[in-house]
Order: sequence, then C-alpha cells, then structure tokens
Amino acid sequence: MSEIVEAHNISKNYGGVRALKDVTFTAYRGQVNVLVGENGAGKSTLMKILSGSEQPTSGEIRLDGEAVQLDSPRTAQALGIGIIHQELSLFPNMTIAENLFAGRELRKGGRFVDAGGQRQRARDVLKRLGQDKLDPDTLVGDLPIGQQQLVEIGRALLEDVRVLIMDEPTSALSNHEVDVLFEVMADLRKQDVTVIYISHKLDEFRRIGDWVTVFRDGSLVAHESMSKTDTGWIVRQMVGRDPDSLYVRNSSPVGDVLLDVRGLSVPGTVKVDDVSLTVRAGEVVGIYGLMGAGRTELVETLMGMRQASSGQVSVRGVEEPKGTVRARMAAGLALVPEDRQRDGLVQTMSVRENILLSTLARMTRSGLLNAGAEQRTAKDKVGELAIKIPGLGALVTALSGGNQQKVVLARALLTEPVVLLLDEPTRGIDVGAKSQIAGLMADLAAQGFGVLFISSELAEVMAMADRVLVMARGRITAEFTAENVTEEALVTASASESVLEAQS
Amino acid sequence: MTDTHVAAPAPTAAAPPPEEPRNTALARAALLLLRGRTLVVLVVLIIIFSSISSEYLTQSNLILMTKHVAINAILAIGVTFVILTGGIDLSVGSIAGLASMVAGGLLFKGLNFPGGTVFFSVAVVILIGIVVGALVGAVNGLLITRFKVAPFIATLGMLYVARGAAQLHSNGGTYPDLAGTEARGNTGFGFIGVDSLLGIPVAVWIMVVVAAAAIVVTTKTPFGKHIFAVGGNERAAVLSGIRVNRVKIAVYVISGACAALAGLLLTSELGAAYPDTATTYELNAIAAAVLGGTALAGGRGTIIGTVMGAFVIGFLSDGLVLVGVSTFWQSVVKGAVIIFAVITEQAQQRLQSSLNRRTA
Amino acid sequence: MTDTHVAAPAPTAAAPPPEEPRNTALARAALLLLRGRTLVVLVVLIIIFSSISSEYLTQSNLILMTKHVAINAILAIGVTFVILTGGIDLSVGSIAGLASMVAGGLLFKGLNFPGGTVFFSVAVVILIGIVVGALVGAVNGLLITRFKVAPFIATLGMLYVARGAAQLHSNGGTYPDLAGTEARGNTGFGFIGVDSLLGIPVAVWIMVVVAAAAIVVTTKTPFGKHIFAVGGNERAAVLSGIRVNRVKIAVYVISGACAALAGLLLTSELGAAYPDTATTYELNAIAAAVLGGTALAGGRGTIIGTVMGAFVIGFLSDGLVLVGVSTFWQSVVKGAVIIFAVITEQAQQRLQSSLNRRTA
Amino acid sequence: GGGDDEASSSGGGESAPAASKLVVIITPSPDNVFFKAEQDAAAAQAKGLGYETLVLSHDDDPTKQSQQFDTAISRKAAAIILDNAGADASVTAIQRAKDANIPTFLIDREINKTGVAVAQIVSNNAQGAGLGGQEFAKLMGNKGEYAELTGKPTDTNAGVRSKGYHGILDQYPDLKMVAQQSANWDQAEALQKTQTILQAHPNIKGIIAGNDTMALGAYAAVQAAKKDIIVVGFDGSPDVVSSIQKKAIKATVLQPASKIAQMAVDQADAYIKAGGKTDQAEKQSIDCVLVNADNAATVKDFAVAGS
Ligand SMILES: Nc1ncnc2c1ncn2[C@@H]1O[C@H](COP(=O)(O)OP(=O)(O)OP(=O)(O)O)[C@@H](O)[C@H]1O
Ligand SMILES: Nc1ncnc2c1ncn2[C@@H]1O[C@H](COP(=O)(O)OP(=O)(O)OP(=O)(O)O)[C@@H](O)[C@H]1O
Ligand SMILES: [Mg+2]
Ligand SMILES: [Mg+2]
Repeated sequence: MSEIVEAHNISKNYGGVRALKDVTFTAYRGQVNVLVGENGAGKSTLMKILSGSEQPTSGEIRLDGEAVQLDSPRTAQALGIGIIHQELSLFPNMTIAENLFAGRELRKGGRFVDAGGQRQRARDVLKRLGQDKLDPDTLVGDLPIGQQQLVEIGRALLEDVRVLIMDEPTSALSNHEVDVLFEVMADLRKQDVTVIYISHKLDEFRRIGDWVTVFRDGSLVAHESMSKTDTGWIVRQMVGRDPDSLYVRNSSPVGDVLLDVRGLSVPGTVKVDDVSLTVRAGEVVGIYGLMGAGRTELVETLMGMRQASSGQVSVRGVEEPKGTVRARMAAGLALVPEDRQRDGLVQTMSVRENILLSTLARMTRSGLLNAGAEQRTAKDKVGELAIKIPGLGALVTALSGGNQQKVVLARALLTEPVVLLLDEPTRGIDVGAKSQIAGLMADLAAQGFGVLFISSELAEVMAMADRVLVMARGRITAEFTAENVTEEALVTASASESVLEAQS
Repeated sequence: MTDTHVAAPAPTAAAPPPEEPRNTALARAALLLLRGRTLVVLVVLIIIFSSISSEYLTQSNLILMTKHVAINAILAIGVTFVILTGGIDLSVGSIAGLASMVAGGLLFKGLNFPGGTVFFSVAVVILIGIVVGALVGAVNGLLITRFKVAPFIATLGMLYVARGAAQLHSNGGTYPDLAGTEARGNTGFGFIGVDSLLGIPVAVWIMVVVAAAAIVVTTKTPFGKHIFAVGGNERAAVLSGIRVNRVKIAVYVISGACAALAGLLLTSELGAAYPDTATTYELNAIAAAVLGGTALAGGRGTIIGTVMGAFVIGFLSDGLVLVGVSTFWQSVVKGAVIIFAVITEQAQQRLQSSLNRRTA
Repeated sequence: MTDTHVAAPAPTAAAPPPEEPRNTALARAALLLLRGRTLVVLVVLIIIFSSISSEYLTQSNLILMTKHVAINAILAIGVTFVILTGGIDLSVGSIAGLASMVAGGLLFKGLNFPGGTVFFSVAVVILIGIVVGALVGAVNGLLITRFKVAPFIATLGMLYVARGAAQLHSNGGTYPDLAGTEARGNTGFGFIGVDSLLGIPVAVWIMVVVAAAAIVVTTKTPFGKHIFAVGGNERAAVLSGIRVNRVKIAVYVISGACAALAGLLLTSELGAAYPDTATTYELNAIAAAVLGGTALAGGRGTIIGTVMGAFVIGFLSDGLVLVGVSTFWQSVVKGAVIIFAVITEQAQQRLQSSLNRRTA
Repeated sequence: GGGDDEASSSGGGESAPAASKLVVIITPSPDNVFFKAEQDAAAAQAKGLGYETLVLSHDDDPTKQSQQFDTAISRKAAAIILDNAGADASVTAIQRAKDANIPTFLIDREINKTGVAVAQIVSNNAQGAGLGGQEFAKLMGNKGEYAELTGKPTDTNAGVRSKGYHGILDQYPDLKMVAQQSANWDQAEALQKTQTILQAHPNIKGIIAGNDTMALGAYAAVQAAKKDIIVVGFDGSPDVVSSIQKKAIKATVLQPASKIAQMAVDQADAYIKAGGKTDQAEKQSIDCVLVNADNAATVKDFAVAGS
C-alpha cells in the first residue's frame, strides 16, 4: 500500500473564506479513496487544487513522493491526474464525441481532427458505460442530465490517468448506471489506477471504497480504512455528533385532497402520459423513477412551465384551467426546482431579494417597496427554515448548496402554497442537510400542506414518503404505501414499460 | 444586511466567526474608488481640461455641458432598462429621429386628413411623439418575446426601418420652422429645448426628473426588481411567477419613450426637425450605460451610474471641442477613454465580491 | 495526448439501431427548409426581383452582385469567428478603413523615413495592410482577455480609435491614385479588386478561398473545435485545458485580418483610399452572420450560413437599386428583411433539437 | 495697425463683443478635400489678420453643430465662420450666437432665413449646376440615356444641384434619365450603385454626379466595366481636376472654396473693426467656374488661374 498523492498542510482562502485549513490528505495507489463531508466542508476545493484548476494559498502537493507544481489543468493532466467535476463541464452545443475529446482532439495528418477516430472511440467508451445505444453524434445539450453525467465520466476514462478524481459522479445516475460505473471503477483499480471518490450517498460508497476520509468545516477530521468503519461512525465524524434517525417520517393525519390531477398529458421527447394522482393535506408523496422518466416534466407542467395537451389540474377542489405559472401559483402550488442554479436562483441578487422575488407585490406601500416589510419577512423565513447566511444582503451565490436550496424553498413558501412540489430536493446535499429537509417536509405536512417530492434514491424515498408513486416512460406505473413498499417492487415498477395495475 | 443569520440547531454548528481581516478598511477604500470609478474619470477629465482652458470650469460652461449631456443621458437611461434585462437596443437613435419627424410634421404642417388640417398644442405634440417612440419600442418587444428574435437583430432591423420611416415622413426634407403660430395655438415648442428655469436649462430639469423616476422604478418597485431578476436569471424569474415577457416588452417601451423624448429635446433645441436626427446616437447611449457599470449580460447596473457615464462622454466631447483638438483626435481619444474607463470594471467586481464574503 | 484511452473490448459492439419514427421524415423536410431558410429567402428575393427587372438574373449582373457580396462576406466571415466564441466585433468597418489608408499611403507616397522613401511591391503592401488589421484585432483580443473589457465595449472603443487613426493617417485626405508606377515597382494593385480570372472577378475568388479556409478551420481542426467549445461553455473549456485566452485573441486577429482584406478589396476597386472607407459596414457584417444562423450567444453557427446571409443582404440591396427603389425605402425594406429572416430561427432550433433527441 | 483699431473699437464698444481674438471656423468633415480647403484657407487668413482660430467640424450633424455654437459662445468668440449642417436646422444656433453678440459669416451653403447671419457668401450652386448641366448635355450630344447620382437627400445642396442639372437637361427631349440614386456623397457607395445601374441600363452614355467624390466612384465603375461613359462631377477637387487632365472624367464645376473662405474672414475682420457694421449685402453669391479639359491645367487649390 503506497501513497501516490499526498497533500501536505494545504490551506485555501477565498477572500475571507477559509475553505481549507491546513489539510494533510493522502490517497493510496490502486485504491478507491472516498471523501465525505457536509456541504461546504471543502472537498471540491481540495480536488480542484489536486487537479490544477485552483492554487492553494499555502501547502505542498507530492506525487509519488516528489513535490509538484500543479499550476493548470493541463499540467495535472500531463502528470496523469484526471477529474470529473461536480458541476457538469460540458459543451451543450457540441456532440458527445466532440465533448469527449474537447481540448485534446485526436489528430489526423497533424493538423486536422480525426472525427472518425473520435467517433469510434466515443462509441467504445459509451459502451463501456452501458450506453451502447447512444449515438456519439448526439448534441450533449439534448441529453438528460444523467446521460450528460456519463459523458463527463467518459471524458475522464479517455485519458491515461493514474489518478482519477470523481466529485459526486453519481448524483444524477440511476441505480443501474451506478452499478455500471462501479464495475468500471473496479476495472480501473485492477489497472492500478487510483480513484478519489466524493459522494454524499453513504450506502453507495461503502460498497466500493477502500479508504474513507472525512472533512468537516475545512479540516480533515478522520481517515480510516473503510472496513473498520460503519455508517454510524461516518455520520458521527461528519456532523460531530451522534446521528439521530437520519430521516424524519411524517406522521401527521391525512386530510382533504388538495391536489387532484386527472389524465394529464404532455407531448414531447420526454412525455407525460395520462398521469392522474392526488395529494392530500398532511401527506408526503414521493415520486420515484429513473432519469428520463418524465418526473421533472410532470411537476413543471403542474407548475405551468410547460403546456399540457390534455388533462385537468384541480387545487383544493377547484380546477385551474389557465395553466400559467402565475395562475398555478395563485391556486396554491409552488415548485422547488431540480436545478437550483439554472431554475431557482437569481445569482446576481442578494439572499433577501431571492427570498422575496415571488411576493414583492405584497411588500409595497403606495406602489413602492417597503424596506422594513422586506427585511422583516425575509428575516422571519430565514429564521423559520434555519438558513445559514452571512447576511440578508449577501449575494445568494455566497451560500452553500444546501442553504441555497433553502432560499428557494423559502421563496416558494412565501407564496402561501397548499401543495409544495419538490424536485429532487436532496440531490447533492449532505446528510445533515438531507435530514433537515426531510424534517422540514414532515413539518410542512404536519402544518396541513400537501407535499409531493421527487427522488431518485430508494432509501430516501422509502424513508420519507407516506405514499410512493413510481414513474416510467411518462406514466405512473405503480403506487405503494409506506407499509407495503419494498426496494424490489420500486425497481421493478420503475423499469416497467407498461402500466402495472399494482395499486395497493 | 445584518445580524439575521440563524445558528443551526446542531450543537457544533458554530457560526462562522466574523473576524474582519486587517486590510478590509483599505479594500473598502479601494472599492469606493473603483465603484465611483466613473466619478473618478470624470473628475480627472475636469482637472485636465480646466488646466488647459480657463473657460472649462466656468458656471456657464458647466451648465452648457450638462445640457448637452441631458440628451444622451435620457437615451442612456432608457437603454439601461433594456440592458438590465439582458437585452440591447440599437434602435434608439432612429426612434429619436422618427419621433422628431412626427412632432416636427405636426407642428409644421399639422395633421392632414381629407377635409382639413388639425394643429395640436405643443403638449399634445410632445405626447404624440413620445407615444410613437413607445409604440416602436413595443414592436421591438413583441419581436423579441413573441417571435424570439435576438434583441441585437430585432433592434438592428428597427434601426433601419425607423430611420427609413423618418426619411419617408418628409421625403427626406427638413421641417424648418417649429415655432408655431398663435392662430394655430401651437407656439412654445422651444420651451423644452431652449428655455431655462431658475437658471438651469429645462432640458436638464427633464433629465433630472427622468433619472429620478428611473431610480425609483428600478430600486423601489416590484417591477424594478423584476427587471433585475429577468436579467439575472430568466428561468428563475419565470418560475417565480414573474411575467417575463411583459417585463421585456415594458423595458423596450420605456427605452423607446426615452429615445423619443431625447429626440424631441434635440428638435426643440434646433428649432427644426430633420430625418437624420440622432444618427448613431445609440452607440453613445450604450457606451454611457456600460461606462456607468451596467453589465451587458444583464442583472447588474444602476441608473445613477449610467448618468455618470453620460457625463463622462459629454464632458469629454465638449472639452475636446473647447480646447480645439482636431476631429480626428477627438475620435481616437473618445474611443480610448471608453475602453480605459471600463478596464477597471473587472477589478471592481473582484474586490466587491471578496468584500461581500468578508463581511459575511 | 492521443492513444491513451482504455478501450473496453466488449464483443457486443452492436451498431445503434436507427429506428426512425413515422413523422420524422416530415419533420426532416421541414427542418431542411428552415435550416436552409437563408437560402429560401435568397431564392424568394431572386424570384421577386427578376420578375420586376429582366436584367436581374443575367449572368453579368449575378457576377457583379456576387462581387459586391464578396466584401461583406469576407468581413462577415471574420466576425463569425468572433461571434462563435460568444464575442462581438464592432470595429471591423474601422479596421477596413485603417488598412485601406495604410495600404493607400504606402502605394501613393511610400514609406518615408529620414533619408528617403521606400516603395513596396503590391504584394508586400497587401500583406502589410492585412498585418495591420491583424494587429488591431490582437489589441481587441488583449483588451478582452487580459483587461477583461466586454467585447462590445472594447471593439466599440476600437471603432472610434481605428477610424480616428485612419483619418489622422492622411490628415483626412484621400490617396487618390493607387495605380503605382513601373519605376517604383508597385503597379498592379487593381488586380484584387478590378480584374477577373476565368470570367470571375478576383475578389470573388478571394472570397471563395477565404470561405473555404474558414470552413476547414472551423469544422476540421482542433482550433475550430476550441472556438465552439469556448462559445458553448467557457468555464468548461478552461477546465478542459483549452487555452481560452489564446483562442479569443486568435479570433479577433482573424476578424481584424479579414476586415483589412475587405478594406483592401474595396480600395483596389475604387483605385483610391479615403478614411471613411467601410463606415458602418460592421452592422452589415454582423447582420449577415446572424441571418446565416450564427447565434450571438456563441457556440452555434456555420461559415456557409454566414456567406448565405451576406448573399441575402447584397442581393437585396443591389436589387433595390436595380429596380430603382428610393433610398428611404431601401432602408425600411432592408431592416424588415433582416428581422423577418431571423424570426424563423427559433422554429428551426426547436425542430432541430427535437429531431436530435429522436434519433438519439 | 489692426491692434489699435481693435482696442479702440472695443473701448468704444457698444455692440462689439469683448476684446476676443478668437475666430471659430466650423465646417463639415475635412475628410472631403473641399471642406479641408475651406478650413485651411479660412484659418490661414484669420491667423494672418492676427486672430486665434478654433477649427471644428460638425460632420453634417446639426446637433453637433449646435453644441459647437454653444462652445463658441461660451468662449466669447469674435466671429464664427460657418459652412452649415442644414439650411433649417442651423438657424436657431446662429440666432443664439447673434443674441450673444457673435456675428456668423456663412460660407458655401445658405440657410433659409435672412437677418440672422451677417453674411451668406455662397457659391452659386444653381448657376454652377446649370454650367455642369450644359457641359454634360454638350458632351452627350444632347441625346442618349444617362444616370444621376445625387448627394445625401437630407442635404440642401444635393437638391439644389439636382434641380440645377435638370433645369438644363430636361430641356432636351432626347436626353433620358434612366436611373437616379442617392450615393450619400460617398465614393464606395457611388461605385457599387453605378455598377448596378450599368447592369440595369447597359446603354447609358453618361453619369452626372452631385459632387466629385461620387464622380470618382462612378468613374471607377465605368473603368471596371471597360465602358466609355461621360462622367461629370461638381466641386473642382484636385483629384477630379487631375482626372480631367488625363481625359478620364470629363468635367466638373469648380466652387471657389478658398476664395469664399477668405472673403468671409476678411468681412468678419472688417465687421469687428467697424464695431459691428458691415457695408456688404448679406447674400453674396459667387459664381462657379466650369472645369474641363480646356482649363484643367490652370486649376489649383479650388481656384482657376485668371478667373
Ligand atoms: N470560488 C469560490 N469563491 C469563494 N468561495 C468559495 C469558492 N469555492 C468554494 N468556496 C467556499 O469554500 C467552501 C468549501 O467549498 P467546497 O465546494 O469545497 O465544498 P464541498 O465540500 O465540495 O461541498 P459540497 O458537498 O456541497 O459540494 C464553501 O464555504 C464555499 O462557499
Ligand atoms: N431520453 C431523453 N432524450 C432527450 N432528452 C431527455 C431524455 N430524458 C430526459 N431528457 C431531458 O432531460 C431533462 C431532465 O428531465 P427528465 O425527463 O430526465 O426527468 P426526470 O424523470 O425528473 O429525471 P431526473 O430528474 O432524474 O433527471 C428534461 O428537460 C428532458 O427534456
Ligand atoms: Mg463539492
Ligand atoms: Mg428531473
């Protein structure tokens, strides 16, 4: 067991923020080195330093025992360090093959791109990732986010890497795809490739990790061989205390039907096909499915961001026929979107402005905004949702991911909805924040809201939902209650092509 | 911006200690300098020119230069609304020209219809001119929202169309005498462009009013916030229930109306309307907005910055004329100042965001 | 950086089954029509004009119009490189003017230095002209990459600076006679702008060569891919190890060089260099690129589309002159056609991406 | 001795402006040689008389011109020499100067109002266009197809010249204008428009242009088409004069630019020294001179030797 990458006493400051405080981290050759920690603990920052896209404020990096200067991604690449970034770094305007080879095109005759060669290799890589059917000439912008993530992984596999850093590579992948990825990783390990793997999915990384390193608040707090740890230990290290129950289950009494959807269809590439469902007061309903199942389309249509071709949506027993965002909002729906950077936050605005964006009209006195009311309202919500912020006037981009998520939630709650739609509310956030979100959902239900949330994680959906709907190919293929749901049943239903009459 | 943060319930979730680094005060001073960089550039210009010419810093010249600034400032304020949403308006010069011709025609020859000619009072003529500008702006807005034409192209096309319309209005001619007659009840057009109130030209008062209104709208109303939201992240704005298309149409209408108003001021000052009025003024207006710190990507900028930008351009141009720099050098210097004044933008932003974090 | 990837030699390398849905064929036809919408507009223009004037569709007129197109097409090809990276270049008209004056000066009065005057051969003069354009482009690129000035502003500033420099070069005058003399060894400047080869004007051949080179560069070389990558997602391009700044500087250099070449063709054709050469040509060049489907946001567009766009604008302008439409209407019609031709863009994109998904 | 007069006039000064020695010269852009000649002649004359000069160009933008007037007023100029940016759009600015006791002397182009400027010394465009029209008709043999390139449609002189041409040309029934386009005074635009016009009307025998830059552009097109077409311009710029000597362009109408500019400065000087009086009529029209192969050799700097 030999060290290949050693980071010694690394510190990194962003202006006044100390993202890393004197961290000494070691990755072992030919092993899967797992990094865990809460949002904002500094994991990605360390990885950016190891891959040359950020420079440490102080400290030293050694590769095979020799100090190296990683001053650019190119240098790191040349030394055999590859990275899959947490945020997708793809070119939506280019094809899969072009994306895979961007910046290191195969050449023909010295000067020209060997498009044929690239296409062939792209096909090989896609096959290796279980995507035989994907045409390398497809534009990446046209792919669902999960497949985009696979392309991102494919980029790393093309390189002759000795060290492969994967920063939350599975956040958008289905279970099956995760399995394929793990096979690939096992392969790599056999070829003596070192993997550094970051994930928030505890059950997942335990399957393949050899070593686990825990970060908290910019410091490395624990480093252990995976076999000597258990989930409880990891969570303890991460949050600095004993984990209570990770997920809070809602147990409030169920009331009237708040949301009633009948025969909703949306044409398009990812269809919503004749979907009917209900959400009652005090109920937490989960929608499970694989990527591309149409769940995002469904909630976006409910929210009025897409036009339905047929079907009715009723809120509190009243049909809402207009189907615009404002009308649905007024009727009592609110959506916390899947991609908060793209759909949720206005990055150029402050925390306060983001929280109040939907409800500014209420903050006016004779047409002009009332700063006092704004401040009060925003402050109250921040308190209520326990959002960690430097100040209401700070740019929203200064917050950690989980707290950004809560800002979007705060905005949705201010519209006084009766049914909350949450699209992947826990994607990419740490266990602590996850359990907070779960707690929040339970609280909301207890207050008489209806909650409809989307999740791609079996454990999560099973733990948090009172009722689980499964979507596949735009249809609801199954429905389970918390009591009769099983992992097998969920997986089966999510893979099914026809509607199963699995009502329970 | 203050103590509203909430300690997480977890016992170890220590609040980030708000220790303020030693050099923050210094950084703050530098930021102030950079944020006011347009002001700094302006002050430097004034110092340079007044050291060359003793006429520059006289009260009468300052008033005069401010009057010249007024027209570009009003154009630039309108354009700022558009740029804040992430759009651009290249048609403002042509809209100014069209409004000028419409108003000039109404004053000079009245509105002809089968059976007679009506003359409107000056106030009505001005209103009609502004409405024409607003309508052309609305067409821009519709092209951009309904027909999804890129703002650059929609307004570039409108640049040609509106200019052509202005020329067709008089078949290329000038409406020479806009003084009006008592009999027609349309005298007094000179008021907005020629006269003064309390020693300050009316045009300057108008600029002040337009700027004040724009500041209130952008900073104190929901509509203003919606403008910033659309420019900051259009998709998030949609999801927040903001009527994005309406906001966009509204900003082009505002831009068109401001352009028309500027055109009318020019026309009043000249006492004649000619179809080439305000040709290429769009470039100066956009330059003023960007000099004043408005980001072309949208979502960031201030009206006061834009007005400062207009002052820089105007005081520079007039100064070059006053000290007798040749036309050719004027062109070179103007271009160089525009570039130079913007170079510091990046520095400001870096400092700004690092300070934001520090005070976190 | 090549053969290093780890091929998974899975034996089941089945080709993706290209099952095509029923209505795809129809959609494909519609797409072809829309993608070729510039072509459609062009054909419609030709039909309209040739039905009005029998002279329009004669061989000699087609050749002439193509020659007129050549200058705008070359400018527009350069600008397309810039727009593909998400930038803009407003300075191309001024660069054309500056290159024209530099070349004109060298031909007319030679290069003066203490102790004598040198005259260069025409080939060298052309080269110098192009190098001047490339250098100005490099300055644009440096302002944008090193000093982080927004492309709109950097090139707007350069629009003024380069034009001023062109005027200063001759102190505003025209270099009237560029024929050169045998004694000075600088005859033959007319070749590129006036002469023909195989019945086709040399300028058209030059356009063809420039377009062909640009097509190869954009579609077949790593540099070309990098241009699209920078325009598609700059941050990702940085992370992919693409030297983003170099790519950006390079496109402005290309744009500057193309602009200079266009200026030289214009000058050769006129036989005289004057400082206002190519004023406002930047608008036509950008319009051609966007008409041809280049997205102003960057990352999407083709050279061939740009050339088609230049044909639409050129054939339209010449047609309007040929059939004797008044100047004012020319302006209106030109603006309307630009807007109209772009309206369909959105429709194309929707269809395009939906088709892509289907065949995915 | 001018200094003494100056001192006495301002000493007695009822209407004369302060002891300013500044003459402001405002013209269109000097990148047209014609205006450059004007500027240079006026500036040289004023300097010779002991004045300071401020030379500005309004680029045919009346707004810019108006702002330049403001500058002249705030610098308390002694006089303004103006080649204006628009017959109507210039009036208020000149009036403003007058109200500030600054006399304006117009050159080259008139305005549509009298009693505002002290003098309007212009070349007689109508007369000149008549000369040009006559020469063109003669060169054409009084028959055949021709095209006209007009100047910027918003410029008065464009209209006056075109009218002057047609006052003559329309008298000949066999002279047929088959195309008329504006080339906005611009050389490249004249080139391309002429090429297109020649396509539409291959039998064209002559092109008459509203100024010399357009004539040069038109001639470049004619040359490229390898045709033998009569081109006539207006201005008498050195490039066209030398082209006439080479038997390329056939004729132009020379406006005595330098002479007019000098006259204006002289009259301004006299006006200032007389304490704000002039004995000249306001409207002074200077005849233009036809330049063709016969007299081209004698033309220098917008003046024909011996005329
Ligand atoms: N470019 C940056 N500028 C300023 N602060 C930054 C920057 N990048 C990261 N930070 C800050 O550094 C800290 C560590 O961030 P980092 O992205 O490394 O966290 P992480 O452990 O990867 O979290 P997550 O699990 O949410 O991805 C955070 O407080 C973050 O806000
Ligand atoms: N097979 C596909 N081909 C093309 N585009 C797809 C495909 N699947 C999804 N998309 C696009 O990807 C985006 C993500 O939504 P998706 O339909 O995957 O919803 P989902 O069921 O919520 O899955 P998830 O949220 O897990 O990605 C949508 O905008 C959709 O247009
Ligand atoms: Mg991270
Ligand atoms: Mg989804």
